[in-house]
Amino acid sequence: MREITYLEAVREAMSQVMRENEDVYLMGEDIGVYGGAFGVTRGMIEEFGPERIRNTPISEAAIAGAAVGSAMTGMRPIIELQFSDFITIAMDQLVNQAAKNRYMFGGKGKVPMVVRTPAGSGTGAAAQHSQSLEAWMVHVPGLKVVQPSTAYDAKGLLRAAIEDDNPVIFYEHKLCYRTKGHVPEEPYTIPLGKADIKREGTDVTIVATAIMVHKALAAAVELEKEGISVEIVDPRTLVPLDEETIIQSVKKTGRLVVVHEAVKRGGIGGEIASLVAESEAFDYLDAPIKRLGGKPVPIPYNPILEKAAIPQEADIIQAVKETLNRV
Amino acid sequence: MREITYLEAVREAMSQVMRENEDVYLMGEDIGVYGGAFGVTRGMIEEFGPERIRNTPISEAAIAGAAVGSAMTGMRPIIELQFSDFITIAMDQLVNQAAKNRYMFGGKGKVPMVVRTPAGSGTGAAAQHSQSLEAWMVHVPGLKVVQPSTAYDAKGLLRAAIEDDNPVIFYEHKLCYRTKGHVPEEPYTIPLGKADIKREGTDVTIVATAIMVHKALAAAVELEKEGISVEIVDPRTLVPLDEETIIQSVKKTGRLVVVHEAVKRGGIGGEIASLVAESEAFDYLDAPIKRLGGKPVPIPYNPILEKAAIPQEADIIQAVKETLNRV
Amino acid sequence: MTSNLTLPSMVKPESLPELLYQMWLIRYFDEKVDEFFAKGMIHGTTHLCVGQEASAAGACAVLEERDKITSTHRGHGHCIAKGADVNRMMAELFGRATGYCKGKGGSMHIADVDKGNLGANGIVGGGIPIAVGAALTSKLKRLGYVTLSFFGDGASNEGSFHESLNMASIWKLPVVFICENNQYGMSGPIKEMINIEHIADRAGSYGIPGVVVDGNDIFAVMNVVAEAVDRARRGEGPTLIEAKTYRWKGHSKSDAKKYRTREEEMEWRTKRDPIARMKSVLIAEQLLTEQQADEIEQRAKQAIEDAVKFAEESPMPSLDTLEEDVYA
Amino acid sequence: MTSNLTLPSMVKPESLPELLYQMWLIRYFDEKVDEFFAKGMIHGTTHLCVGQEASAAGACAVLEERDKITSTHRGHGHCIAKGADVNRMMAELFGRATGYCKGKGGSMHIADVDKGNLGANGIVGGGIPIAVGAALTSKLKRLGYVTLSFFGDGASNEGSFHESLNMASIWKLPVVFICENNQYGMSGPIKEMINIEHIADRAGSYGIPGVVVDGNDIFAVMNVVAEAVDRARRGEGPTLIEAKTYRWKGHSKSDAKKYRTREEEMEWRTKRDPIARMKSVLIAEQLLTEQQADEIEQRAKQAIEDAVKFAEESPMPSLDTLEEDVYA
Ligand SMILES: Cc1ncc(C[n+]2csc(CCOP(=O)(O)OP(=O)(O)O)c2C)c(N)n1
Ligand SMILES: Cc1ncc(C[n+]2csc(CCOP(=O)(O)OP(=O)(O)O)c2C)c(N)n1
Ligand SMILES: [Mg+2]
Ligand SMILES: [Mg+2]
Repeated sequence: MREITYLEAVREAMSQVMRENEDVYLMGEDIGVYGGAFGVTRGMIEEFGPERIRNTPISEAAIAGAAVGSAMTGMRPIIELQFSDFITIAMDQLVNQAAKNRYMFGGKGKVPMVVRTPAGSGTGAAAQHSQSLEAWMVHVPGLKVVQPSTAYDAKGLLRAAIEDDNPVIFYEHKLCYRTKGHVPEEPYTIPLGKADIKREGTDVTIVATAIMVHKALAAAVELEKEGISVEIVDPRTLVPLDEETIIQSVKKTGRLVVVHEAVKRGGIGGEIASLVAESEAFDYLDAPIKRLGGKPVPIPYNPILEKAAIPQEADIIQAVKETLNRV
Repeated sequence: MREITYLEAVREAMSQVMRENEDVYLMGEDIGVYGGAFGVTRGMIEEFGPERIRNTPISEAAIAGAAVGSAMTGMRPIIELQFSDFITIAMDQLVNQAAKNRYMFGGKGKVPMVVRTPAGSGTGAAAQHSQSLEAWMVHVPGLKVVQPSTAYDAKGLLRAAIEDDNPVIFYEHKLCYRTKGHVPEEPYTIPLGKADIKREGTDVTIVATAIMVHKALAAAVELEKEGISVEIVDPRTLVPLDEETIIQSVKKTGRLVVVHEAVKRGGIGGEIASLVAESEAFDYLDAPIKRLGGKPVPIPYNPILEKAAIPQEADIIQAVKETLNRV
Repeated sequence: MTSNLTLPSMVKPESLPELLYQMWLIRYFDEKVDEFFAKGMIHGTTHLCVGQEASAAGACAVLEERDKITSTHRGHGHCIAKGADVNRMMAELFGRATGYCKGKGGSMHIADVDKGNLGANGIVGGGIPIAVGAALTSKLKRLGYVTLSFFGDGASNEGSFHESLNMASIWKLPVVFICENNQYGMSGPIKEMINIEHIADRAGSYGIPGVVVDGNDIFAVMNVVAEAVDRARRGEGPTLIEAKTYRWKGHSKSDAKKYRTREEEMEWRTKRDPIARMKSVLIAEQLLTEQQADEIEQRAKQAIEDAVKFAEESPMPSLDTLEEDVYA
Repeated sequence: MTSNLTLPSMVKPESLPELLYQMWLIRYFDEKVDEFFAKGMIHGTTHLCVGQEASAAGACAVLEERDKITSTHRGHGHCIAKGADVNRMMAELFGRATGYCKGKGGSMHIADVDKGNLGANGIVGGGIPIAVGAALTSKLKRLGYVTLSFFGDGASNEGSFHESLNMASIWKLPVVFICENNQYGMSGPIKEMINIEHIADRAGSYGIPGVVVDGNDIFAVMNVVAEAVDRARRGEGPTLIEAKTYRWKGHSKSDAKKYRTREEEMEWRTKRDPIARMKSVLIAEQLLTEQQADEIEQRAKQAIEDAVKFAEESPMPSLDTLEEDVYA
C-alpha cells in the first residue's frame, strides 16, 4: 500500500470529501496560498477556490461562531485553528454554542462542524504555542474529541468527523505531521469511538494518545528485549471513548500505564485510570495504575527543558517496569 | 460568634483588604450601584467609590487582560466575572497570559490577581449560566484554584487569594451565597492548599467540593442513622491540592467517594481518585473508589431535570453504601 | 384601504393591524411572564422586552419566512415576531415537555429553527458570529435568504461584535446587524460604556452603512430594516442599524433599577410607547377604528391567557429525556 | 549641532546618531537571527522586523524609562528600542540560562519588566488589553507613566483590539495604541481583511484620535507618537496610531511568500528603507558625516557579533530549573 504522511492524509481526507460534498468547506487563517501554518492545506485553494478554502481575518471567535451558524443552516464547515492554544479565544462559541445548541433547543438543529487544530510541543514554539488542552473538551458534553496518532487513522477519523452531525474537535499533533504510514487511496472512515490496539502484548497495557503512541511503541521495542510484552491501546477518540477495548486489554494484562503529553494534573489520564478502576477490570489489576503526563509547567522554549516537560520513551519504560516491580 | 452569609463573607473579605491596601480594587460588570448580579458587591461603590469599584463594559477579554496588565505593574485587581460560564471569553488572558507570564519571562514579574466568579446550577438559568468548569483551570500550571463551600472558608480563602502573588480563580457557588455560618469579624486568612475535614468519621471518606460539601453533610447525617460513620474532606483549594489530608483520611477509613457537581467525564474527580490510587493509601483501600459527578449533559432548565443532572444527597448515600457493600 | 404611510414594498397596509396584534402579543406575553416571575411561579430568570416591541416586530415584518434571525437573552419579542407559537413559548417557560425546547432551554434558549429563529442566546454577543455563519451558508449555497442579528447596546462592546462585523463586511454577506440600544446593558448606561454618540457610527470601522433609527417607531424601523435587507439580498453586504429604544422593566427578574430614574422611565412609557404610537397612526390613517384596535388588544390578551392554559396543562418532561438530545 | 528638523521636545538632535545606531542594532540583530534560523542553529521559530525599525525605534524614542510597552511576536525591535541588552536577547534565542527568560521563553516571550517592556506576546492581540491594565495602574496610582501598545494590522481584527480601545477610551487611560501596519497578517493582505482604507479610522468607534503615519519615516513616527504620549500623560486618553510599514522578510522561519510579489518587496526595500532614509536626513542636516554613519553601522554590527559570542558561551539552563518560576 502507498505510504504518505499524516499531514498528507489529513489533506487527502478533506479533499476527497470536498470533491463529493459541496456542503463541506474550510475556513481559517492563512489556509489559502500559504497552505496553513503547517502546510496542511497546501494546494487546496488551487483546486477548490477561495470560496471553499476561505482565508479569514485573525478573528478566532468569529471563525468558530461563523462555523456554528453555518453548520446550523446546512453546511459542514471545517475550521483550522492555527495552533490549538488559540482555542482559548474561540471557547465561548465552541463550548457555550456549538456543544449546547442542540440540547438547549430540545433536540432541534444540529451543528456538524469540525475544528482541526495542531497541538503539542516539540517545535520550540514555547508556552503559548505548544499546549495539549484536549482534556478541556472532553469535559464538555456535546463535543466529540478526536486525537489521531497515525496517517491511516488521521484520514479515516477525519472523514468520520466531517460526516458526523456533531461538533468535533480534531487534534492533530505537530510532531505526527511528518510521520509516514500506509494509507489507502480510496476514501474510508474509522468510526468515532473505536480504539485501536497498536501493538499486542500480554504483560502490561499502555493507553497512549497522539505522539505518545509513537513513544510507547519505541518503548515497547526496548522492553521486548527484556522480555516484557507490552500491549498498546490508542483510544483515537476521547469522546466517545472506547472503554470496552481498554478494559478488555487491562483484564488480559493486569497492568495499566496511561500516558499523554498534556499536563498530568487534570489531564485525561485521571479519567481513563478512574474508569478502569471503576470497571470490572479492577479485580484483574495486579499493580496500581500508573499515569504519565506533562510536568506542571508551561512548555519551556529551550529544547532540553522542553523535552523534560513531557513524558519520553525512557519515562514510559521506567513506568512499565515499576508496574511490573522490575526496577 | 456572629453569623453571616457566604455572600456577606465574600464582600467582607474584599472590603477589609481594600481598607488596608490601596492596591486592591475591583473590576467587573454591574458591580457598582447594581451590586453585581448576585448582590455580592452591594454597598461597596458607596464606600470605595467608582475608581476602585470599576464598572466595566461587557468585555470579558479586556476585563481579564486589563487585570493582567494592572497586576503586572503593581496593583492587586479582583475581577468579577458575572457567571463562570463567561470565563470562556476570557480564557486567552487567563490561560495564555496570566498563568504563563512569570514562567515565560524566566521568573520575572508576577500577576497577583483574583478572578471571582459564581459557578454551578440550581438557579434555573440553564446551560449557559450553570456550568462548573473548575477542572479546566486545574489543568493549567500557573493558576491557583479555590472553591470555598462555607462562609467561614470564603472569607479566609478570599483574603489569602488576594494576598497571593499569583493569579487565583475563585469559584463561588451560587447556592452557597445564602448559606450562613459563624464568621469572625476580624480579618483572617486560610492558607491556600489546606483541606478542611468538615466532619470526622471512620467508615468512609467523602471528598466533596463546593455545594457538594453541604449535600455530603446532609447525607452523612442520614447515614449515621444507619450506623455509618462518614468523614468529609473539603479540599477548599484544588490548586494547590492538599493531597496529604485526603490520603490520611483514606488510610483511616479505607473507602473513598469523590463527589463534585461538574460533569463527571473529565472532572477533577478523576484526578483525585487517581492521586489516591497512586498514593500509599492504595494499599488501605477496602473497596474501589467511587466518583460522582454531573451527567454528560448541558444543564437543563426544567428544575426536575436540572436536579437530576447533578449528584444529590440520595446519590451520595447510595454511593457510600455501595462502597460499603451495603445495598 | 388606502394610506399615506411610506411602507416598504413587502409590507401591505392590510397587514398592519396584524402587526399591531403582534406587538400586543409580545407585550402581553412579557407582562404575563413578569407576573409569574414576581409570584415565583417560574423557575430561573427572564429578560423582558416590554417597551421594545417595535424593533422586534418592525424588523421581522420585512423578512421572508426563509430569512433567519439570531436573538438574545431578551428574545421573546424576536421569537414571536419571527412567527413562533406563544403556546409553545409559554410552555417552555413553564419547563414543559411541549415547550419549544422540551423544557430544556427556558427563557434564554428558545429557538425555532424551522421558522428561521436560530435561537435566543444567554451569552451577550454570542449570536452575532452565528448570524455571520448563517449568512455565509446563504451566500455559499445561493439561497437568497438574509439573516438578521439582534443584539443590545451592551453587546456592541464584546469582541464578537467587532470580529463579526468585519468578517461579514469583507465577505459581503447577506446579514443585517440590528442593535437595540435600550440605553443600558444591565445597569451600565451606554453613555458611560462608549465614548461616541451612536453605536451605528461603529459601522465606519467596517466600511458598511450605519443607520440610526427611532426604535419605538415601527414604521421607521420597517423602512430602515427593509432597505438593509434589500441591500443584503442584492449581495451588497451588511448594514449596522441602531434602534434607539428603552426597556420598561428591570434588566431581569430582580432589579432595583438604582441606575436610572423613575422620571426617565415615565418619559419613555408615556411619550414613546411604541404600541400607542402605532395604534394612533393606524387610526389617524383610518386603517383601523378605536374599536377594532381594542379588539386586537383583547385578542392578544386572550391568546396569552390561552398560552398560559396550554402551558399549565402540559406535562413535565420525563426524567428519561435528561440524557437525550446531547448528540445528533 | 543645529538642525532644521522638527523634533519632539524630548528628542535632542544630539541623540539622533544614537537612534540611528539603535536602528542598525535592530536590523543586524534580526539579520543575524535570520541567518541562524536558516542554518537550523536556533530552535523554534521567529518573526523578524527587518524593514520596520523606524516604528519601533521612533515610538520608543519619545518614551521615558518609566513608560511601558507591550509588544508582539515580532518584538525584537521593540525590545531593543525599549533599552534591552542584545546579549541577553541573543542568549534567550539560543535558549541559554543568561537569556532574558533563562531560556524558557525564546523569541516570542522576551520581556524586560525592569525596563518597562511587559513582554512580547505569542498571541495576536494578546498584549493590547494588558497595556490597558498597565495604563490603569498608572492612572490609579497617579504614576504619570504612559503605556505604548504595539500590534499588527492583523491584530486589529481580534476582539481584544475592540474591547481594549473602548475600555481605554471611556476610562481616559494613558495608553497609546500603535498599529504597525506592515500590509500583511502572515499571508493575509490587510486590504482583503478589512473593508476600509486605514486602520486608524477605527479610532472613530471609540471617540479617540486616529492618526496615520509613514512608519518608515522615523521623524514622522517620533512626532506623532510624542503628541499622543503627551496627550495621554495629560490625562486626555488614548490615541490610535497606524504606522504604515513593511516587513522585508517572510512572516516567520519558513515562508514561501507566495502571497506577494518580489517587485513589491523590492519597492519597499530600495525606496523606503527606514534606515537609509534616516541616515540621509542626518547627513543632509549635517548631524552626521558619511564616515560617522559607517562607524555607527559597524559598531552595531560588532555589538551583534559580541551578542552572539555572549550567547554561545553562555551555559544551558540546568534541568533543575524546569519546575521553577511557575508560581511567585
Ligand atoms: C458574555 C456575557 N457577559 C455578561 C452577561 C450578563 N448579562 C446578561 S444581559 C447583560 C446586559 C446586556 O446588555 P445589552 O446587550 O444592552 O442587552 P439588553 O439586556 O439591554 O437587552 C449582561 C451583562 C452575559 N449573559 N453574557
Ligand atoms: C490569536 C492568534 N491567532 C493567530 C496566530 C498566528 N499568527 C501569528 S502572527 C500572525 C499574523 C499577525 O499579523 P499582524 O498582526 O499583522 O502582525 P505581523 O506578523 O504582520 O507583524 C498570525 C496569524 C497567533 N499567534 N495568535
Ligand atoms: Mg441594552
Ligand atoms: Mg502585519
